[in-house]
Amino acid sequence: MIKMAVEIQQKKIAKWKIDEVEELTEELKKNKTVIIGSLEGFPADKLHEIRKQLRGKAIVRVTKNSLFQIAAKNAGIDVSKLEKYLIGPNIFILTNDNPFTFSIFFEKFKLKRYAKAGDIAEEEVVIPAGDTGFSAGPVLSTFGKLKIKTRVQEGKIFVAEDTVIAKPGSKIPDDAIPILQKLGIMPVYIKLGLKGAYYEGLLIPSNELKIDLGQYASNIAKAYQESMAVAVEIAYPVPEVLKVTIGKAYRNAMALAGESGYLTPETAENVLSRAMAKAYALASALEGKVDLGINIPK
Amino acid sequence: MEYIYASLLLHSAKKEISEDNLKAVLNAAGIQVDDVRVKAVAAALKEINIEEVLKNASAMQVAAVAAPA
Amino acid sequence: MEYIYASLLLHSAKKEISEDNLKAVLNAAGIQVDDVRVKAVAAALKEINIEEVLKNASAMQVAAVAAPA
Amino acid sequence: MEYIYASLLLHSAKKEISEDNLKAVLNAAGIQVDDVRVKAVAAALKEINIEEVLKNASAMQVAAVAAPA
Amino acid sequence: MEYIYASLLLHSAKKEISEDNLKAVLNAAGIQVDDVRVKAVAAALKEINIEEVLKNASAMQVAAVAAPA
Amino acid sequence: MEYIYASLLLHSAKKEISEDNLKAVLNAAGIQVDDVRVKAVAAALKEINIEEVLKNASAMQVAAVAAPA
Amino acid sequence: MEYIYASLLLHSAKKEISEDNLKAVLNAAGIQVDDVRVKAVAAALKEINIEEVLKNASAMQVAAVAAPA
Repeated sequence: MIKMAVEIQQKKIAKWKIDEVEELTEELKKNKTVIIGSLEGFPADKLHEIRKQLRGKAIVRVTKNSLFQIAAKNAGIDVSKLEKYLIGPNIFILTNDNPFTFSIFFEKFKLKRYAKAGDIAEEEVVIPAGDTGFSAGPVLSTFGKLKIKTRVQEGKIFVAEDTVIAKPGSKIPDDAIPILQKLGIMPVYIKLGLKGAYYEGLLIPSNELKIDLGQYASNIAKAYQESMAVAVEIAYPVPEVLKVTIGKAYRNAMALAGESGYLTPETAENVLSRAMAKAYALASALEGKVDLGINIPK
Repeated sequence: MEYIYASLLLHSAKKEISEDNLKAVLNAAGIQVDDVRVKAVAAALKEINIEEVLKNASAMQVAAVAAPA
Repeated sequence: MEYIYASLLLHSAKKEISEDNLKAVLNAAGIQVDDVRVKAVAAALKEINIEEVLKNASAMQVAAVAAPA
Repeated sequence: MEYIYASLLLHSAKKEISEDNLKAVLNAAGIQVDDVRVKAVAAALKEINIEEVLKNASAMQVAAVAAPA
Repeated sequence: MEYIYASLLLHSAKKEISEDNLKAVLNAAGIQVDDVRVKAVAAALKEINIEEVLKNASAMQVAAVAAPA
Repeated sequence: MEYIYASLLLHSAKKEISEDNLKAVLNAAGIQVDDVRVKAVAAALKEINIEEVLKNASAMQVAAVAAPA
Repeated sequence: MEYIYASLLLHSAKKEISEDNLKAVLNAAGIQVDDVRVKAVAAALKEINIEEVLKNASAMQVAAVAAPA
């Protein structure tokens, strides 16, 4: 049916579009996972970096949403689930691998670019001490506005000391943009924002696609510590556990000796210090009321 | 620690830490199960309040993590 | 934490923390497995050096216990 | 601290911390008793919930242990 | 500490900490039993709530661990 | 904790923590001994320097009490 | 703890912590004296340098009291 329709409209539709849809349809049939990322604000000249990094792992396609939609339909994908993502410039990543492997990859995949007006600093932006390459002139007043200490040496502007011009979360001053460019400082990260993934009929939205590796690591640590705590409690007979259990048993014994006033050379310090703790507590309670003729340590 | 991990898996799934359940989990992980050990762990865990122990362990952990080394 | 305990169980049994192995263990524990979650866990743990995390967790615990000063 | 030890002795023996009892104990330990002090101690302790103070001493020890360096 | 360990052993086995039981345990460990000490321990422990003491000791431990370095 | 208290009892009596000695002590405390567990505990303790562990535990306690300021 | 408070009382009064002195103090407090316990306490204290122990205990205590609990 679709093929017929395409043939009928052949005069209107460019051949490359038909080829592209056909190719994409085949690729979609061969791959279980489609990840859709937004190219909004993503510099076109950095796309090749993504292609390079994913070579052999996934197929990277930048195409019109309308063409993708047709190809997806042809490939038997439930497009209604994806429609909300098919707006604006998109990149489509096709793979048979675990979609989360790619969301982790893109979380780590960071490129840098020059600052543009209105950019917010993600980390401290520093103008380093030294030669700026600028000739002394009107630009000096820009340095002044940014509160960067300078001196002029052999007609060139030198920065006196490393100067932070934007803290994380604050706007990078517009005045600083040409200076940063001249110094070759790219303070802004480019990240590919993932909109969602489609995997065998399941839709994984971006918030679920995002993996917090730190959280996983800390959950593993927590699970391990919980396991140790339980193991110690039941004296699970492996050395690493029994070490802790023995310490606990010993402290239990000392506490018992101390509270019962069971005096032996071994327990004397513990027993007497507990008794003294109580005596001092009582003496403290009497302080200011009775002159005991003693000094209560403070 | 496999037996402990298996026990806590069952605990967090709100399943009984019985010998049979432990064996099923350990087998699924491809572990050659030692009957006596399963018995011992199941019996020992019956005597403690796991929830309590986990609460203490977690209090400990938060503090430790928060400690500025 | 079920998925984490299941992962530690597989790790300590020296089995791969793959989707299939996770599913087998979780199923054996009577847990209704969430396909997407299993995928997420398997992908995330591939990126984590579990042995290292356990070593640190253990050091931290020892330090915490030993270190009240 | 003699007066305090004597008071704690009476308290732990569940005896009244009266002037007479304090004097008897202190005398038995061969201590020259200061009448005014005995009076003052006995009077002051009447106003204090000793059990509470001692419990706090234990709590204090726990707190001390828990106090960040 | 032998007498205390023996007492805790009896306590955790839910047996009475009587002179006879203490003697039996200490003898089994090959310890020459000192009657005076056995009597003293048994008498001293009768006066305290062991469960309470152990609970506090464990709370203190958690607190100690929780104290950031 | 019975097996551990029994082990510490043997240790403080300077007796070997062997399966037989553990059994004797546990039996004397009226505890039904689990052969496999005794074996496991004895084996695990062979790998531990108990003296060292006790020294640390004791140092920790002093440190804990002394530490706050 | 009566026996301990009585001992500390005698010590702070610079009297010998002998069985007789302990008995006298405990009797004065109206306490039914247990000969065996008196013997045990007096014997234990003979074996230790009480001045030294109290100094350590006190240092510990000072630290604890000084703690910003």
